[in-house]
Amino acid sequence: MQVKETNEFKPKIVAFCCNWCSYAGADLAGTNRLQYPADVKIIRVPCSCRVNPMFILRAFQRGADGVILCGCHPGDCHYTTGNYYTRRRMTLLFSMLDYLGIEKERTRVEWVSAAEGAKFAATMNDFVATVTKLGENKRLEDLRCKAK
Amino acid sequence: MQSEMIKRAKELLASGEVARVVGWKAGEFDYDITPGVFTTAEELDSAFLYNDLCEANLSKYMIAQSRKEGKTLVFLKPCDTYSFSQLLKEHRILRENVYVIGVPCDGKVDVDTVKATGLTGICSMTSDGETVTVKTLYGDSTMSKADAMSERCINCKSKKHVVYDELLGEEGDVVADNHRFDMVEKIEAMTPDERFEFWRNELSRCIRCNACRNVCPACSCEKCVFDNEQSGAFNKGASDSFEENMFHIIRAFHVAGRCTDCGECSRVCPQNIPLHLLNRKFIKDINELYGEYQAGENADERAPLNTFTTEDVEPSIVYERGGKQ
Amino acid sequence: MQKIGVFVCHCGTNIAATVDVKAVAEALKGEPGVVFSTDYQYMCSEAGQNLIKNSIKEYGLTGVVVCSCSPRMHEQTFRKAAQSAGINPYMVEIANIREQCSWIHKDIWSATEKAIILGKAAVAKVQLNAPLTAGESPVVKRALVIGGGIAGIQTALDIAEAGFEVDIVEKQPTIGGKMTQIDKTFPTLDCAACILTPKMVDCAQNEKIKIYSYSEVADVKGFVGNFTVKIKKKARYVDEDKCTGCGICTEKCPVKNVPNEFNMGMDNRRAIYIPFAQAVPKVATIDANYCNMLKNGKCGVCSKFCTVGAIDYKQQDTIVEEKYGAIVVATGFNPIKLDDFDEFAYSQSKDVITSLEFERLTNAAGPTSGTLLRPSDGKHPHTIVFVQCVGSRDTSGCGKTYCSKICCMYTAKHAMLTREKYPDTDVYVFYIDVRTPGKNFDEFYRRAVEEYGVHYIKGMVGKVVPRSDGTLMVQASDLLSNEQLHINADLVVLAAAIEPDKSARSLATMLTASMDTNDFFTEAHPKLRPVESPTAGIFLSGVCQGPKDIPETVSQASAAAAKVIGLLAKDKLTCNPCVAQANELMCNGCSSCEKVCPYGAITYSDKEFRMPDRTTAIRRVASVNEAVCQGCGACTVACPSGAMDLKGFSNSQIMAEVDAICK
Amino acid sequence: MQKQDKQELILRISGVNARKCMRCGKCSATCPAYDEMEYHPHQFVYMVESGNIEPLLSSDSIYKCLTCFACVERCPRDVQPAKLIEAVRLAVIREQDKNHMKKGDLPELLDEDLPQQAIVSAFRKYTK
Repeated sequence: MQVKETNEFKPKIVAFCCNWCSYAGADLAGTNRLQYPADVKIIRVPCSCRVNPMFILRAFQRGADGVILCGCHPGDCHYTTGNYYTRRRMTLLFSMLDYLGIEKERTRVEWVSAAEGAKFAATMNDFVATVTKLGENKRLEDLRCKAK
Repeated sequence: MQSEMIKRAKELLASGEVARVVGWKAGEFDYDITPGVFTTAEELDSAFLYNDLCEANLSKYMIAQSRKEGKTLVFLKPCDTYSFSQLLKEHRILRENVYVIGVPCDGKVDVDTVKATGLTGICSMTSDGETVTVKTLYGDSTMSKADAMSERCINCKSKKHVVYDELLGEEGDVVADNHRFDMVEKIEAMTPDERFEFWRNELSRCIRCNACRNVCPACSCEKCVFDNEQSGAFNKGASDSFEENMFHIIRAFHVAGRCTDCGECSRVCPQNIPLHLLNRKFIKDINELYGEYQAGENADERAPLNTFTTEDVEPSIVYERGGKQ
Repeated sequence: MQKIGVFVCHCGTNIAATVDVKAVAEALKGEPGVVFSTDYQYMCSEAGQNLIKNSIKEYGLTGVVVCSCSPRMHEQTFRKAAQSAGINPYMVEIANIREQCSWIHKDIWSATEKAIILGKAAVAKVQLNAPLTAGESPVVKRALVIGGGIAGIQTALDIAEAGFEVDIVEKQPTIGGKMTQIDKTFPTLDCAACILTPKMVDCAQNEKIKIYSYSEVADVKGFVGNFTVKIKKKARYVDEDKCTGCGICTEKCPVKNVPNEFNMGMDNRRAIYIPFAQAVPKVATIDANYCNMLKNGKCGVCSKFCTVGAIDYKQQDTIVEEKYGAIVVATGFNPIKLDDFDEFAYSQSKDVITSLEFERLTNAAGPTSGTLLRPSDGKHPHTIVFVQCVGSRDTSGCGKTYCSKICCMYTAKHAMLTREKYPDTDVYVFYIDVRTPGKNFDEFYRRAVEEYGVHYIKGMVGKVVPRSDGTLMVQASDLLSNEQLHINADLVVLAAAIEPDKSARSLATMLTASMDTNDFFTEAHPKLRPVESPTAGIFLSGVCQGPKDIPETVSQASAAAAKVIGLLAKDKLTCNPCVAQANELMCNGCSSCEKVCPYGAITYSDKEFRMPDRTTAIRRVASVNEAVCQGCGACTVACPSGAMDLKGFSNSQIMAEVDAICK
Repeated sequence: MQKQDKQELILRISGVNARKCMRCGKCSATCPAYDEMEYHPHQFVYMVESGNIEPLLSSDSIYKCLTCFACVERCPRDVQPAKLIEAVRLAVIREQDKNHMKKGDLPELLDEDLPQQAIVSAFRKYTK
């Protein structure tokens, strides 16, 4: 396959999506052919509360420029309470990253229901734009993992 | 106080009520006081110490000691009882095997604080409760005790014991108006670049000696994720800036809502990294976002990360607040 | 090392048009563990599945990656195929290169690159997959139907017919729902009560059906096959078993000014009341908001007259706990409030009414005994204007964005019946579109126009102004003749949009069933699983899922019943094997996991362990009840030592995916 | 200017998406100036949408609109016909390259019986 040479910065975005709402929302965005950049790669998890802060740090270590977590709207969790824990955990984690001087805009939590395909696409477009503006992740990088 | 403690310890040993005593004894240097286990009256007489230099939090030792044959007597300062109580809440200590004697504390003298005043070649330190006398190779000097205390004691959060079987000395109160979050606020007020610079400067000194982890009462996992090759976070020594950050972020996150702010992590750090400022950030956020919470204070209250309310703030609050841009 | 086969689907041109599928198959050949990689037109077809099965046998594959549509579509299909070829179904992973790749990207190069990365992530995950065996859980052979309207009634009757116990929970004092208020039904014009009340009686008499009237669902716990539901029976201050429904109490009750909700508040009832003559159960209920005895302890008339001693002023709300295998939601609808539509003067004039109020005005059991009279002065109206789409298809924020579906037909019915009974009336219907898909529906509408002379006018009413002479000035536009009309009407009937019952939102939260932005319950699949909620064991019946007329509601009710019967016919259900698992060697016994588990699936026990120094120690360790665990993973993050992990979505599997994506 | 350009100009000035119109006619039904108009609000929307702009530009209808915004208020699809009419008016004025009203014209127009709002509205309308 021909490799296209581009100089523009293409961010690497990892999106953790809960199986019941947000992953279905992402599928709906697909069904409705709503475009968002190919930089976003989705990892399916049963619930947003499955996402360990270690996964997020790992993503940054391995070269991600932004990590977004999508779950059911609070109150609508398939497992009743999972996203409430997510909300607390991620609030504290993001606050800590910010405290360490790491750009807080690189991490985000968004609630996307199975019916919100349009919101999913809009969220991803916005997040990619934000991260692209920030540029490459330098503050939480592991140089050994950078393919150069 | 020291003689009173030795007397009670001897009585309890003699009556067979306890099989051993956990307290403090002199380490390599006489200002370097270390935890010790005593099983006889003679050992107590010859080595047991309690003075203004006994900084160590003994609660964590009870995880192992409480599983031994017979009861263990432990002396706990007010702030240590918070750690002890938190460990009880997490079922880590078998309460029935521990006899807790609460001892008073009006702040401990810290050798690193003394060194920071410029003194070098320190041979010994003594305190009479008011004044600290420091003998150095270059002569003696004195300073007020307040100047020799570490930040955690100056901003003491409580002089009240939350758990004990008996108390020696007078019971104190929770110190409501302490200033322990001042430094956190100062860092929060920095620009992201300054904060990054600040923490890089601190964390880049980490040599991953694991002293913070080993001393921390909340870090009592049977197997730490950083020692577990299967965990995905396995890492024996940081080989670059990421791993330095990773270890301390994850450690702080794992103890968030469980850390009682005893400050042992910063005390033992050979590189003098202010690790307690990471824990205090979580404590401050928890207090501000989810209501005042002091780990270890209340046995029935749920840890803030193990509970929620439907009206909790959204993570986006992080974007809305914070210091200068 | 696994031996992994990669199968890249073209999905016709759905994938192949934007993703170079051959390049994807080729690129994945080089991944560790991949021993076979190919592409095919339709992987989900029989031929495609055979390709997978044959390759498993031929290459001795231990793991399979299918790059295709969403796992929500065909994960089961490919798992079954793998299983029939002799490997564990959980050794299959799907890379979603359709919904999350080919359909959203236009550029072939970047779509292909992304598809390769998604494929690599799936390969990396399969490397770490382990065979999983599903446990089993028993099925409670009893169903709960929430809502006792025509949808709930039909569902309950069908389930009972199949021999299963079924309970109906209805918040009103009687079952029957909105259909009891309707006079006649389109397009056949048979009387609603005549076809509904026998079904209500059937429910009451069926020994498999238990009706909890004047009750609400207070709490739902558990999972498919094994729900525990708390039902709150609201105090009706009448002993249901003793009350004979004779009605003497309602005749004697001195409080006569309670707005009668059955007649849309157009007449009054007493404080103790039976909603209507054919109510089921036919039992009186005291309205605590109006009863003098309950409010200030002065009265007790009903108790004096009751011959069977059924009145009990001390009755309290009670909570009943029941176990169910399946739950059907049939919570129905209400017309929207018209507060945001001042232009139609609904709140200013009594003679501007909703269609449901019109139903009561024409019903023999209604406030006017079926004679069409103006609510304001009781006179016969000579000019009636019907306005369609009031609050429907409204994106301005005042109403609902959807089409309420039933209004075109009932308005045609109202117009036709009015002209038939009162040929001297002029009837105008203002419409935007007349939507009549349905058997004999368009014929019905055309009859209203052609045989009954109803004036259908394409256009909308702009405003209704009450005038001093008691008439209503209706200003509207006729788009076909291109003129603005001013009609003096005696009665204006608004076809208000319908919305899901307000109770549905909190119920959805209890059931963990998802809803759309309009508060309609979402179905598991819009075409293929229209009567199931995505939450296993929860089924949907009637308007709670979307606007429907009666025939559609009844069809869906029976369909939901069929699904419930299929579930209850099973003795055991296969559990999800992707559950949490505690590594006892690493467990601290700290109870963090237990505290965050929404199912109470985690318990602790003291166990003896051999320590490295050959001593033994007793430690408190967690264990997971696999039948109860639903696999959310909340515990895995609460656990600081990483002792708690989730099968099928393990820490190492997710991190392998992260690594593959970020590489 | 090409026909299509005019359409785009009007849509751009007004910020209206004419395609949202579902042809219910509620705008015309609610319009107080309906009888004065050659082209009624719903026709405006349809004509702009279909690019049939010329007749609008030369019609008196655009000056009959009172800018009372009843149509905007009532429209169930949030199409905002009044803004379209305003935009057509603007297009005419831009084409003529002159204002219908100047500041200096105002004093002699002041009249005790005339509500100030009307003058302000007219001034706003005819000076753009």
